[in-house]
Amino acid sequence: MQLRAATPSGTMDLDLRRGSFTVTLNAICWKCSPLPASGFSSGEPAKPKTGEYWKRVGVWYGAGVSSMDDLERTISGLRKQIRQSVASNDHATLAELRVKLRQAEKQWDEALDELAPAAPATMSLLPLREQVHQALTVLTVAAAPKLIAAVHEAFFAGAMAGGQLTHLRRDEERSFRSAPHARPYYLCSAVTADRLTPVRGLLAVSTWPLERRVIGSLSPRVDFLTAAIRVAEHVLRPGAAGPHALQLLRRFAASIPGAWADADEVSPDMVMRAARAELDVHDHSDRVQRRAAAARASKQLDESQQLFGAAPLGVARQAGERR
Amino acid sequence: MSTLTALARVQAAHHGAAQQICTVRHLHVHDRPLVLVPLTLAGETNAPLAAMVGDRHGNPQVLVVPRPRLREQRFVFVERLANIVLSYVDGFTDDVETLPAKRKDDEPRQRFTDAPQVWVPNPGGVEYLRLMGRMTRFRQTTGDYAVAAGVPQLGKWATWLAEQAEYPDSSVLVAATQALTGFWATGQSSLEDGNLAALMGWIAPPAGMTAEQAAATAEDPILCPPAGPATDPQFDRLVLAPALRDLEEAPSDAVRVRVQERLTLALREQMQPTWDRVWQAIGLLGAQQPGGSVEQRWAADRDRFSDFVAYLRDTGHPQAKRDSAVLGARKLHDMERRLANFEAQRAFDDPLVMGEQRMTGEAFTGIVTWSDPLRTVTLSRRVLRPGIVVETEDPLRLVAGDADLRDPQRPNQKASILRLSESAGKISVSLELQGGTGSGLTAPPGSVPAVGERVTYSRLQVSYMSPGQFPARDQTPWTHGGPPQPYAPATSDAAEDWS
Amino acid sequence: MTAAEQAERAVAEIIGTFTSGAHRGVVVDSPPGAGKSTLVVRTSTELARQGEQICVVAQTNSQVDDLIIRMATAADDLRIGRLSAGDYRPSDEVSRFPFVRVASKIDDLASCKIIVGTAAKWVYVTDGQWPWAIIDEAYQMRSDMLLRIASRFERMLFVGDPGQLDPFSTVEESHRWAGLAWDPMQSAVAVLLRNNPDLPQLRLPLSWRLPPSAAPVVAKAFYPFTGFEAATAPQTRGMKATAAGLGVGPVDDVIDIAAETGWGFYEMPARNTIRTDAEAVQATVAIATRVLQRGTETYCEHAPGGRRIEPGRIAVGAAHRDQVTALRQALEASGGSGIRVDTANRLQGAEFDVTVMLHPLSGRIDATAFHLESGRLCVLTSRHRHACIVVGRAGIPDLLDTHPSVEPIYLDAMTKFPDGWEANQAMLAHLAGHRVAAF
Amino acid sequence: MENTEQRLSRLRGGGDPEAHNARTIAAMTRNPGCVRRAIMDAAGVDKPAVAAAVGHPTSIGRLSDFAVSRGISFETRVKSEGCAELLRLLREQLGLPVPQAHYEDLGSTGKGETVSGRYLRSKAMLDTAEQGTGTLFDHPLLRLSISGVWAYLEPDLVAFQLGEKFYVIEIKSFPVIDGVADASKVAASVTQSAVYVLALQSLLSEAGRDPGLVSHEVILVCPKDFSNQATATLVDVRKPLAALRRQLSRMDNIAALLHLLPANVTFDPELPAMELAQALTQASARYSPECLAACEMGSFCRAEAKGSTAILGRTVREDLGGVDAVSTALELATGRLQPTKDLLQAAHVLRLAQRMRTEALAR
Repeated sequence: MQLRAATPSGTMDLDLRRGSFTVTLNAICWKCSPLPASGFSSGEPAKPKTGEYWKRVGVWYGAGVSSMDDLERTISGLRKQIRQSVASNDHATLAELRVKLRQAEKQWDEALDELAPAAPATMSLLPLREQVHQALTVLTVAAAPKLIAAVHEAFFAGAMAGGQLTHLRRDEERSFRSAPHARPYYLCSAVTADRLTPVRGLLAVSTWPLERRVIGSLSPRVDFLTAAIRVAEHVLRPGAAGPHALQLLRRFAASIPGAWADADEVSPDMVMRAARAELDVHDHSDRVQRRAAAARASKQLDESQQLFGAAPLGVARQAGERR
Repeated sequence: MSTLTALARVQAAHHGAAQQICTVRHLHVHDRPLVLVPLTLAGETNAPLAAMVGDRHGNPQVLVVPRPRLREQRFVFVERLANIVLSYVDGFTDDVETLPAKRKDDEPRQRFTDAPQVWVPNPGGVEYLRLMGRMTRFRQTTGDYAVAAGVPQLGKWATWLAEQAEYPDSSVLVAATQALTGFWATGQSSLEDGNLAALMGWIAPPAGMTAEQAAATAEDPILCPPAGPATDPQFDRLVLAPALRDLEEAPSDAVRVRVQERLTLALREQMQPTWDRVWQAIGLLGAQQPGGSVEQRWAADRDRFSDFVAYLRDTGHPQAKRDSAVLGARKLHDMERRLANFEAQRAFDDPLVMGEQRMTGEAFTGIVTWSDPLRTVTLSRRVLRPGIVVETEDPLRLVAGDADLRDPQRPNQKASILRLSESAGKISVSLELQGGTGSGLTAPPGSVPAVGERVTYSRLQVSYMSPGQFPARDQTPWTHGGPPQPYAPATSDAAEDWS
Repeated sequence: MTAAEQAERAVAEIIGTFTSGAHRGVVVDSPPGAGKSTLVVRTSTELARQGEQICVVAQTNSQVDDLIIRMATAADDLRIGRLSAGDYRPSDEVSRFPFVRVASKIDDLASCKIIVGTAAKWVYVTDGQWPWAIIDEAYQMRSDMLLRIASRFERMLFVGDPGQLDPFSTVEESHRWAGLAWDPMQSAVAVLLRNNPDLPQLRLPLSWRLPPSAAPVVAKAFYPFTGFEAATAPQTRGMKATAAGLGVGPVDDVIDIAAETGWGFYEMPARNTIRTDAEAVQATVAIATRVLQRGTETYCEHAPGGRRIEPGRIAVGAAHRDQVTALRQALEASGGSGIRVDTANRLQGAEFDVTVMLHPLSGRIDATAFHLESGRLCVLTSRHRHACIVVGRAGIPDLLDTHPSVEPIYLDAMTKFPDGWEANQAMLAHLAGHRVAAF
Repeated sequence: MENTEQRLSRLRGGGDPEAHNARTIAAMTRNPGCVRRAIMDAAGVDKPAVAAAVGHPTSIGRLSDFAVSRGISFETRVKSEGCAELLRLLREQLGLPVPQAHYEDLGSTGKGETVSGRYLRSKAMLDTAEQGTGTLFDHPLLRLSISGVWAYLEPDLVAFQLGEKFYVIEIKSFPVIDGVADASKVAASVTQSAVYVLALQSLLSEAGRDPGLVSHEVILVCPKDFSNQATATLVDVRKPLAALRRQLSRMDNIAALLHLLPANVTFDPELPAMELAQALTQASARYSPECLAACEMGSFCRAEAKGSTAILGRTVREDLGGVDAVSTALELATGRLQPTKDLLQAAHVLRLAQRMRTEALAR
């Protein structure tokens, strides 16, 4: 979609399909102060090419345009002042300006919301925890939010915002503590083999054997290789080899020796073979370490700790002191 | 750096105004240059954010990448930049002049009567073009990763331009800060001279400001946005990041348009002062008298431009990522010879540059006090070797026996020092001259410096630039890794990430 | 094993490795005065006597002449060819040998067993291949030069001193090729070894030039990884002034210390000066001429009974050309003609009995990479058979200490060790023990 | 009698010293001859606050948020999935054997863990790491003695054991394009790596092991070309390491420098501006324009050095024969000032330069 709009200082070409635009300036009119946001006003000779689009623009500009202009000017001015205060290390003014800026931005957002139609959601309809469970069930090993999201995107409908996963584990822990075993599964932690504390940034499933959730020094690698095999297996299923899935597989293949000749298309069989070959090297030592740690954990930890990890030493002591 | 330039800096600091370090300008200044002021997105590798570009001060094109993290949008930007740059460059391929052949059996040569000249604000702009070239010249216009035809073409030109900028005698790609510091010394350090606004503050302070005030103002990123390609981190945080976020989250095209306009204005504010300063620099330098050899060097630039246009028409392979052994050696050979000639030409054109040679005693200026144009010596036969005596006050460090000295007024005449004698702070240098006097035993009038004439002798000379003997690429010896693989277009290059 | 036997064994091994033909290239590291030229002459004459034709590539015309004279003296039964530019006139010394043939075209030298020429001249030989070549002063040769001539030869023996100055380019600030295995600005040997790391790299273990007082000092500062030793015993070398000093001047004192210990450091009061520091120039010249005036005698393995130092056996060295000119002018004015004065670059490969050197950092505010280059100081402090006297202003250690040492780093670039900074420190630490303070 | 530590504390106006990190320690090697800087760094003075207080606020080290987030995301990528990408690089480029794929996270386990506790844990882990049982160690806590006080370093680095050797891995987000990276950025990161190498050596020697086990080569991991893929390069850090050792040993002699300061001087940022500026001048600075990019006090020192040739750059002063005031240089050049004996030669050169400039510009 291409548009041309006249502005006081020249013309502006819009190419909305490609998301780019060019501004041609007739004369130099640079000022330090923000120029008034302008264009598309009724008298200017704009030549819309798509009627429908132009209607929306017209509505938008007809409605809140003056207040939005004011807001933008305010925001722009505030930002400039903030930069000045930052430059001169004026912390008092800075804090004050930041509050004002946040307010103005909020108003601007609100004004936008009024103007704009709500964005249609293309997210999965399943609750987040179920999506995570789906992905982890594919992988069969503890995984980081990014990987979980990638797996979900590869094999299930819709994208998943990895950032939302950070609170998930805490919610699950709270839920388990208030009513243990009320749910068929919980999303829980992986625990470190040496101190049985939760591993940062990894999610696991409560129904897995403890041994699988204990992370020793070789486990990250072993789990990575296992995950690669599972992903490859999954890609082989009919209809599963979509672009996201192949991309995910390539990511795995790139880091496994012999899994991928760079020039060729990635082959799930080759990935599996290569991953298994490396897995054979590590598997025994890893299993020994995990087993020992799991045995220790089942002796030393209560049920909830087995799922969500022991508190770090220092924290436990502090908690004890408080009591 | 030399004592002459150091003194100029001292004078500039004292008087609060930039001082000339050249009497003439040694750079060719085009009457229709293309100015490019690029901005990039911090944290990414040469990710274009915006650019102001055009061949008229009053008519810049403002290109903005509204979502600079998206690869497609970057290529759209490149395509637009390519349209502007390529049509500018193409504008110089219409008029051709024919020159006699260099060697007997060759065809007469043709070259374009003019060539492009691109100005960027600073060396960062040169690096921007180099990386832009690297990023785009291997792209393919067909296949899975097809890009617009202009993209790889711009890549080759950007690469060519950036490479020319490595040679000090070339004027096809000019960094404004370097062009200015080549002519003026300021009262600040060369590090601070890297800031175009500060530098211009010393050369042409805005009305009502002293040079020092202007230079101080220039360090305030709000009053003087950086000349790029990197943007001010505070601008990133307070203007750019919110705008990009708004674009990302814009619920409709209408909102997007609005935010884009806001973003464009903000970016234009960041580029406009630099745009103006580059044009101002072009004006200031263009107003200076050019040195005698500028035209000749520009002709060499036109030669190279013509050659490159021909190359693009013939094979047009993208330039290699790094030089092969043979290419590297050839380029070093060229660089050294061109540098030597450039230094000699500058000194011959400009008494201040020659002054640097005189300061070190490698050259001297004086008045001819005695001249014998008919002096002969007998080698295998009697030959004409005119003699002169030059009296100088310069701190001469040349000694008797030093030969192959030249006076810029008679470049084909070699002089050697026979004797030196000193009296009353002045040195009398007896010189024997050879060449430039015809073949007979009488020197034509004017071919030998006359008594009272002012002459300058130095070791500098402008010599014929031989291309040098190098092995062919496929004959690269084992000592240097053997012959390299010949170029073949690779999908991996065309598909290369740009993130 | 005597020193001579040790050296002989090393030479035999080198010649054996090279002539075995098993390697396309053999590198020989030769510390200062370790018999590099002798090795070149022996290898070429031995091969020539076996009926082989051998090419020798040197870097300068005087190096070529020097080699030809040595070869012609060692082997008057061999035809030697000198490949030269059209306008080359053989020096009197070269003209003495009727069997040395001078020509500018390689075809005219076809009958010669040994063909010697500068690298710059070999470049113009564009056809043909010769079975054997010796590349002399290979560390001084730039790799682009090697690129241009390497195809002419089947096997090459690279001989040179790794501690000396790197080859030079006028476009030093260009880093276009940094990190490339064939960086044209690097030395021929650096590029050769980078591309062919498995080539044999041998070395000559003994210095015949440097006295026992100097060899360990120079070896530690500039050759920390390989090292070398003096071939002579301490009692073999000695130096004394026949006329006693006046006993009052620091100039005499520093000469006495140098005569006794092999080293002297004439330290002038701290001051920032211009490069051609007149006082330092005067002091340097005064010391050099005073050595002559006092009728200094040296004795060594060649002259156990002692001999008078002639002006030609003394060298005065400095870092910059303008310093050299100032020194030359001052020397002429004080009757020191005949003494060689030159920059470190030009003193490479030369040998003297006594050297007097103006320290590259004397009087400076700042140490640049040029002044810190370890090869520069190495050349200046390793030219002497008996004694080296360094002249400098106080404050150099402080200058080094406050010098910001972090310079840009290019990935995969060929870095040279030892670091100039460390080498300078090591040398200064040694000189501190031989210090005489000027007034 | 006040000891050095007490004096340093009083210098910074009480309170905790500014925490050192590899960047600030590396920065100390930039202008080693500057007394002002040496004292302020040793005392851990809040230099940005002082600079702002005396009217020269600074933006050194301030990065764009875009750059910061890109740096974090690249590092996360390289380290994700048990450092899968890193293992690939190390296997490809250094021949790391496949069985060596261990990963230990030595990062903080929570609020309760003290730094010294973490240090001990890192030490124990690295000490017992025998060949084959440890490969990658993430977030180890190291420490270095800075003028007698422990500075704890929380590097985002991986210590890597290959064969007998430990390597420091530095992950940076500037690109390596066709094998070439920005040389000044490489130098800066490599100097930081040298800090870690030094700290790792000191950890090993504290554990009674040979500090020589730490390689003098560090592994620099950067984005390859224009992509997010990583590439690894070995860089020799012997030179920066030597420089750093030297600077740290100088810092140990800080007591000697402190004696140069009057006893009542402090650099407390809370002092009135005039008083603070006055105090600063008591410690002599060695300004050069390079300071502007390396030291928070740079702008202040430049203003202070106004009128001196130092502000024109180091080489300029050298070319002026060491004359240190702009006015002196000019008066010597024009002959208005009769040179003292030690400036005789410089004056001669300056007069010559003046003559040549006048002559050339008049024509």
